[in-house]
Amino acid sequence: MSTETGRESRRSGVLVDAMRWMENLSDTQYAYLLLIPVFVLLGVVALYPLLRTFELSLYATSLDLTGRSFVGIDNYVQLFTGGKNRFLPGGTTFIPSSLSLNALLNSALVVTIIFAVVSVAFETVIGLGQALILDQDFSGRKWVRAAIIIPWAVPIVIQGMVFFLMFNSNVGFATAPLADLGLLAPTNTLNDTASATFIIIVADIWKTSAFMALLILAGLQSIDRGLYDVAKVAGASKWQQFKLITFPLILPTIGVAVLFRSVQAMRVYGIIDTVSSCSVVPSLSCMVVATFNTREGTAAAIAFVTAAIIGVAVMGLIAWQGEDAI
Amino acid sequence: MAKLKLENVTKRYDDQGDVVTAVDDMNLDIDHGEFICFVGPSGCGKSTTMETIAGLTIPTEGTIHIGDRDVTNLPPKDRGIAMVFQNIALFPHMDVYDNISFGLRLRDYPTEEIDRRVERAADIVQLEGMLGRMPEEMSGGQRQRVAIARAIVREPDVFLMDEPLANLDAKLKVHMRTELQRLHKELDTTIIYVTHDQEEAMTLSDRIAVLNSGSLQQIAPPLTCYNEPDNLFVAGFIGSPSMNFVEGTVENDQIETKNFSIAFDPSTVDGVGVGDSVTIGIRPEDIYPGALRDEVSDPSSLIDTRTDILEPMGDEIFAYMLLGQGETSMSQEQATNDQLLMSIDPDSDIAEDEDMQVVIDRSNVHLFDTATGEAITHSLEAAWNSESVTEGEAESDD
Amino acid sequence: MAKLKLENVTKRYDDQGDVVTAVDDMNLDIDHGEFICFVGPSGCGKSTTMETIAGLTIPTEGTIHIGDRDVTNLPPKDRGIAMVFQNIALFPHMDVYDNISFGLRLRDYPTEEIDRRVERAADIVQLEGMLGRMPEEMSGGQRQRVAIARAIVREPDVFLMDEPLANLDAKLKVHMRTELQRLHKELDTTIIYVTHDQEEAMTLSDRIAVLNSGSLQQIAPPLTCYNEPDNLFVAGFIGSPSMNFVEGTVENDQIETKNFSIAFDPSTVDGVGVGDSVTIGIRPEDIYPGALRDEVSDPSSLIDTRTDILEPMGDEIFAYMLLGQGETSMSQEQATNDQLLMSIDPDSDIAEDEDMQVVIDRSNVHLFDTATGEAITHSLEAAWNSESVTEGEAESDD
Amino acid sequence: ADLIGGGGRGGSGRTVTWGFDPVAVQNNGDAIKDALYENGLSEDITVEFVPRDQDTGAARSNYNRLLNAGETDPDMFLMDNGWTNIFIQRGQLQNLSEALPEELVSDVADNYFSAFTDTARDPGSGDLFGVPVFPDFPTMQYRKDLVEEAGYNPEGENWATEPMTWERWSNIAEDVNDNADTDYGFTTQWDIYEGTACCTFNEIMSSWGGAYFGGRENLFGPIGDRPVTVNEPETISALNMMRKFVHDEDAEDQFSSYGGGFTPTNILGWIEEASRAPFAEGNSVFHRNWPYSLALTGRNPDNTEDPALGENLGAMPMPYAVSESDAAQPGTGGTTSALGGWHMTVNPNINNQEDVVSVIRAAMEPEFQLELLSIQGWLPPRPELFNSSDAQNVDVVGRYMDTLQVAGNNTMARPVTAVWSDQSTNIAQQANRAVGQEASSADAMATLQSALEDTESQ
Amino acid sequence: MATTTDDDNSSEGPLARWTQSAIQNPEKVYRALFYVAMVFFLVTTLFPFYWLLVLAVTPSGRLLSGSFLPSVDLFGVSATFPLPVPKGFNPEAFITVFEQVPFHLYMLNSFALAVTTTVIVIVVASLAGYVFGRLRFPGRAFLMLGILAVSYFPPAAFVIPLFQAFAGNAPITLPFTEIPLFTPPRLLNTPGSMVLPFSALFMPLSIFILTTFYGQIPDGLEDAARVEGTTRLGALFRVIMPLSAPGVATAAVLTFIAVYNEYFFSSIMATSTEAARWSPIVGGILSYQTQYTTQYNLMAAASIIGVLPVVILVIVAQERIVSGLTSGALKE
Ligand SMILES: Nc1ncnc2c1ncn2[C@@H]1O[C@H](COP(=O)(O)OP(=O)(O)OP(=O)(O)O)[C@@H](O)[C@H]1O
Ligand SMILES: Nc1ncnc2c1ncn2[C@@H]1O[C@H](COP(=O)(O)OP(=O)(O)OP(=O)(O)O)[C@@H](O)[C@H]1O
Ligand SMILES: [Mg+2]
Ligand SMILES: [Mg+2]
Repeated sequence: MSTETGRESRRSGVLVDAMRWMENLSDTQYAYLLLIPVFVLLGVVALYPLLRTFELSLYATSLDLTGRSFVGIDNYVQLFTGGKNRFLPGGTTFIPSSLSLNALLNSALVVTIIFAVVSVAFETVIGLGQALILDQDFSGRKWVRAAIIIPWAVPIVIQGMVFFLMFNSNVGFATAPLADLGLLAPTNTLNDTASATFIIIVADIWKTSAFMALLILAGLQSIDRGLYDVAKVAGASKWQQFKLITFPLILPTIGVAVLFRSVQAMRVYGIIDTVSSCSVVPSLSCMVVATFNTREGTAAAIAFVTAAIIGVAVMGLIAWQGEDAI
Repeated sequence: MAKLKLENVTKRYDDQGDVVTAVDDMNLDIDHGEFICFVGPSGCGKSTTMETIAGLTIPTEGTIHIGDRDVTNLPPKDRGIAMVFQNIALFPHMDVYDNISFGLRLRDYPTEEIDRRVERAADIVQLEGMLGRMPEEMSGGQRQRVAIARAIVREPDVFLMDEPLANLDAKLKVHMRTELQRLHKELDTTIIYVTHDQEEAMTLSDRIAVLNSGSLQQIAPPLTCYNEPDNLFVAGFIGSPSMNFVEGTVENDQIETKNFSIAFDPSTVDGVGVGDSVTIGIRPEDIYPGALRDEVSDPSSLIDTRTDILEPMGDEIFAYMLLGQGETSMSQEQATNDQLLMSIDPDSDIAEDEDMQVVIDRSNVHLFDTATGEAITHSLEAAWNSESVTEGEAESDD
Repeated sequence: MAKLKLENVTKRYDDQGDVVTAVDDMNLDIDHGEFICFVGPSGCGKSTTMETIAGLTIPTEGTIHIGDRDVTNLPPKDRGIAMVFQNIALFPHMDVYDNISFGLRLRDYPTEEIDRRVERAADIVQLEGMLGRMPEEMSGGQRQRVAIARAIVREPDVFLMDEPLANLDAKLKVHMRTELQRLHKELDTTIIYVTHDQEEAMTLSDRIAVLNSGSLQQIAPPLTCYNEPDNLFVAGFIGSPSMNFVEGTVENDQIETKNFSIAFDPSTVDGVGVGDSVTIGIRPEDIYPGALRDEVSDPSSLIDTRTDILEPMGDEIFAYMLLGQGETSMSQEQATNDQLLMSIDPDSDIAEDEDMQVVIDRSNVHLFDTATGEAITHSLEAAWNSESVTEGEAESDD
Repeated sequence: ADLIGGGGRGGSGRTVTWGFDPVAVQNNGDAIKDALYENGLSEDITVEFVPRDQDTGAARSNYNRLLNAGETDPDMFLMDNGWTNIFIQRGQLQNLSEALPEELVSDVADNYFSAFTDTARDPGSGDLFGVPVFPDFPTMQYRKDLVEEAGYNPEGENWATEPMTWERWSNIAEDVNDNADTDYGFTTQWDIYEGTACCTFNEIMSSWGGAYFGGRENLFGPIGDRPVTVNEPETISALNMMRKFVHDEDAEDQFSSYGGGFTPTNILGWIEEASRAPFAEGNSVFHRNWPYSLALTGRNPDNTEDPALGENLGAMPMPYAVSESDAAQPGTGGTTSALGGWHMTVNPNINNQEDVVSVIRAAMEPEFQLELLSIQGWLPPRPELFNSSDAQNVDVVGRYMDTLQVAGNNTMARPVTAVWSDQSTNIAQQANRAVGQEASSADAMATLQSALEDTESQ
Repeated sequence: MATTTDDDNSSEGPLARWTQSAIQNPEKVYRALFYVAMVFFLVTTLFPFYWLLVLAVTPSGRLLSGSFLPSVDLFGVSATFPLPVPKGFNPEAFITVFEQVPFHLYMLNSFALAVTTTVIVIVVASLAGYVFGRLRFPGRAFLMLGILAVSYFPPAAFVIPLFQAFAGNAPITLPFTEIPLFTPPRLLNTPGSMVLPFSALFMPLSIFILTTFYGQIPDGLEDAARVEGTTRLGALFRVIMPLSAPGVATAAVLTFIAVYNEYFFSSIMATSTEAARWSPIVGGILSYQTQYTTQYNLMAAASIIGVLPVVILVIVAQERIVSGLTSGALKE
């Protein structure tokens, strides 16, 4: 009625005009309008530096580190042909030099992929389990949730310290029992690629399962409980309810979680540096860090190749999960 | 085998100290193969009762038997029921086919069998071409039909249907009703059905259960509820437009109301004496224009009224008649004593705001105890008359 | 000022190449203060039309005017409308008070004003004590009433109500209807109302808009739609139980059908000639037992039938009559030519499975062109007869 | 204090900012400043310490970024001798040969540990880019009480200043360990990290007459024009000796006269503190570590909650295998201490140079350097100061000045060049693999040889 | 447990009885499984934390020597106790932490940075989440992939150019050219130099989370809000966001904690690890290292101190947000 319109006009005219203008945009225009803040922010803080870094990757640092020269994509070519391996820490190669176990574990690419696949797989399963538990109603749930979140709140340095000391040769108590099970090398554990990778994966699972759990829990909490009534009456057992209702409905959330965990996992660096070292577990990010101070061009090239590899992995993931993941 | 028995079922919700009794000491005995309709005002506990039967809500007190099993604590899946939910609740991530076949797939039916049944169900609810649609792409009525189809493919022992036709148009409703009746016969199942549509309740059910504020008011065949309501609530609730109520006092040979009196011999009926406060109930179709007095089987004396508003409905006209000094008002409740609603033939020669005499069919006048609301008699002629229905229930003797 | 005008409004959904035309070239002209009911089968585009008026859906083609403004591209909030959604759509995170007051709070009304309006609305929908409840703690009908209250507190220019009473019991429905009418008068608003309840449409609306498959079939006052349906669809859709249709051929002095014939002079009506295929439409209440022939104003000759199923409804009985070799079947559609549905007085002396003669009131027999479905005449007596309604629309001339 | 607007300050406020060791700032920042003023710094100049990252690698990255970005803050840096060279090579530091008055430049040239000072010079021109603040030399530390109990006479044999051979040392270690209640005869650091490449391995290899790049004169280049000399018998012997110590393994029968098996495999994962812990607990006879370990372990156990040995702690120069004259690579052999330590360098982007020079001048005062030794435990960069009574009187570390001086005179710097960081991880890894018996010493060194050749040829 | 079913009557042990009742009432089995799983997860997640506590109270000098598994004398047989226990008890570590460095200031820094970033991220990501989750428009998938791509890059790839830009010493030049554009303001050592990159780098995750959640809110509710008089943007903040509270809260918590502990960027953008230069909590924790020694006990104590309040805060806040806003299931 008239009262409504009267009230409207009391507000500042400019604001109303702006609002009206916004409301009248088509979906597409409106979408792009709302995306402006994101793109400004990402443009300034991400796109610009990335372009610069990309520029850097087209230059080679001279022998004495004083100057640089334009080499085009040579840095990239050398990375794949092995020409850059000599700058990588501790005999690491970028792509495996052969298919022997040793050569594979020496390859930054392979180690990164192994780490990502194994840790993300475990984290997803464990995170899902934790989320399912937290989704139940029980007294003290708040505290159990706190307990499960805690690892995520632990800084990587501390996470590294915790596991480093657990497997440290002076005081570590965890090496012996695990070595007895054949999971770890009994001596020089943290400098043994296989063992160190195992420990780092465990450490990563410990910390980031909470990430998965939190996200999946949020997905679980958004499900319409009424659907479970329908399913129950239709005769679904607990497992079938999970399989047919819960799982498909949290799949988008799991998809996001897996996507981002995979991306994060493929950039693993901190935990390696704190528990073991980049020459033992040579992840791609390690290679970037190892070369950044002296060989910026190479480092930049590795960074871009890493991003490209992650991009390929993500595409694979998306294709595997189905288009609607995006 | 699929008898259903509710004993003393009570459900209370404790809403931050504020206790809501949704179902209050409900006792029901439903035979195998019966078609029962739950009716009652909004919020009276129909859905909650259904939920306790389905096992979705555990009653605060009482037990539930299906067949010979005590299912009170059994999970829904082991009760052999299918349910249509009031809120429809389609699975948003499944298309129509998957929604409908959900229960069958759970039970690992062979694909052809599933296909067959889904097709048949889609046919029944007239959704043939839409099996591939997602719920969000459908209209309200279409969604509701999917929900119905999802229940009927299951062919369970007991069907629970919570207002399954609320969003359908009249025509489709009639169609669906017929189909439900056919299914009922074919599958020989017990059906419990919530509806607020009187016609639906009347045509479909073997017995109607009338609920109010969580407690059962009457459970009886439709016409018994219509013709011999146990109490004021049922009388007022069943029938649309609803029964006219006029308060009166029993005298020696008549009942005296504010605006008219009606002959009655209290000695013909138990439990009522001279001086009692009673409420007279008269259905709109039992009031006739004075001109038709001869056609009425047991006519009352002529009553002076004035036509107020006329509502032509197509196949009949609702005429609001003012008694005495009654004021114009279309609302039924405000006018208990000063207004009578009459339903007459559309061809009748009647106009608004005219004086008119009416006559009441005494054989269909109901009498209720005003204080308790209990029915006293359903015919002023004598206590034995309860026309056209055979299984008349014993009158309550209060 | 709150006139509403839809011009050539079309809405198509493109569902993966599969185009669904939900609204098809709709033209509507609604006056300020009119109460319009949309009726039509499930999925015919009622909700979609409402959504285009509300601004929730931008029509694929066409324009919409409210008052003098072209609002086709205006956002909903600037259209001065309030809407009750078919799917209720309460905000699950707000209690009843917050749900109802949402629109007012958005407009920064003073608290007392909000309180006053919310209380009044809660009163109207009979939810007084429940303002603190959350939606999930309410029954289906209660939720629907909250949705109504949320719309009425706004006191907008145009009300859009999509099956607002679907989940309410008969009594409450009647109450709500009265309140809506009062509101309509009081606020002097335009109301567009979707319902599948004929009674509702009949009693409430100034005009009824009948939709089918996205296109407008007829928009006219209720009784016009009932008595003078423009086409077969409207005739069959309006009225419950619905009109009987019998196919026939025009002859010199009668219309010949499979099982009976009925006297008719084709020269009295334009656009029909001997040999034409026509469909006869007879409403159930226009068929009478042969015994009552004398009371019928323009009776046909007696027709031999056999009672099939009787459905006692309390205030009337639906009798399914078999014609010729017709087989028992309760479904209406299967039996177009072999069955007649008749509605008779509940006191009538009638039993199932008996031979019986019936008579038809010729003055109320409708004639349609079988091929196009267009109405030819609404009375076999003569083209001028259209009883009890004044503003008869011009017949469509084929 | 305005800590944020560092860039705008640029000398006008007569403030000199100095990127400094965070722990020193935390514990003794004010005392160090006072010492500067006491040593002639004008009160007009405010010195402000900017604590850097504790981790030397992180500090290096940080300074690298700052200087790359043309930052003017801080004015001076404390730079690890392990990477000062790289900044010099990149031209990111002020040339002090030009910026400092002549007398200061020649003071450094004449009176400082020259091997240490070399790490602050441009290897090509010899120009000075940093003034040494404090050097760090390891010593062989030991349980004097146990050794004496076992019948040895450290005092009499002058262990503190007379280096012994690895052969004799290893027999002592095995002997004492066997007869005492200790788990280990020797603890050191052999993890895969910079410390193994720059220091522990470098030392031992050098004491066998080996070198990474053909001797002392090639330490700082020229890259590519110097031989890679790790796949040489002296280097392999050094590793085999470690294997003897750790595993009591003597595949080539070279070490039959050596003691062995007294070193835990734990050293493969140990860095400084991890290796010091058992020693400080009294659980090892010998221990190789930096002076800080002397300061901590030599504390009187009664005065500290932490384990300490007090007067029972002895120190000696690192043992050797071949003498200087027998060394295969020029400039190696004999007792060898790896070289750590920090220089002060100057930001080239500043315009308050005079003030900075004043600070450097004060910081070069011997008194100041002795003060640093006393309050912070940092060794003076001038050998002569080791003999001063001031130095000898410093609590705990003062007791070991003579040993430290010997070590200081026999240092071997790491070969820092532009490619050193690529090389050091390879070196540490192969050294670790060899001692961990994952590969034979010869194989490990052959691998290392080609890896180093790869990095050299670019 | 399914093995010992019905061996007749009477002599049933408690297990058999339990089994019996479990068969009748499978809920019991689920409940039992549930508790087993819960305990398992609790133990595995909390054990390292317990270990942290052990480290914190062990005196620093004893940290690296001797085993944390004490020998226990069990009736003459000596065995190794399977759980690590502190070697000594030195709770003062929790005080020393504050004496050595102003740890609380680092915490405050982290807190301020995290709050600012989280607010920025949630607001901006909400807009994007709304767009991607609820609108269909050309270029949608491409833009989403583009945003996601930001997170593919190792953080090091951003650092050098950002650092130079934030130093504000030289004009920004157009990439691949020398053309100067403008000289940015100096942001080093200010919160801006950290909040900006944090916001950009943590943004993609939040956008994706919010996209998923916002996309699931039924259209009907947004429609209802719009008819009631909100703008599209108003509907986002008044209806969609509150209804997605679990998702929003989770995105906020994940961002908050990630920023709270962020080290890489903050250590770079703060040119020194002083609290006064906005160094975060990790900077404080690392201050307990010296060149050769690491005071693990202090680091452990500091991280317990740093972590616990946040976790509790987050838990309490999240519980409140989630339960306060979505006590109803999401339906139309
Ligand atoms: N998003 C959509 N995508 C595809 N088709 C749609 C979509 N929404 C509605 N439709 C179709 O449009 C037609 C009209 O829908 P609408 O909701 O307007 O029907 P209605 O008249 O309101 O029906 P009901 O009485 O069942 O609510 C239906 O056939 C429906 O299936
Ligand atoms: N979770 C709950 N918490 C509190 N009260 C509830 C809850 N669920 C239902 N109620 C109340 O219980 C009563 C019965 O609800 P029920 O849903 O059974 O009604 P109904 O008969 O199905 O009504 P309708 O015809 O409106 O659907 C109502 O008053 C309702 O408000
Ligand atoms: Mg209900
Ligand atoms: Mg609809």
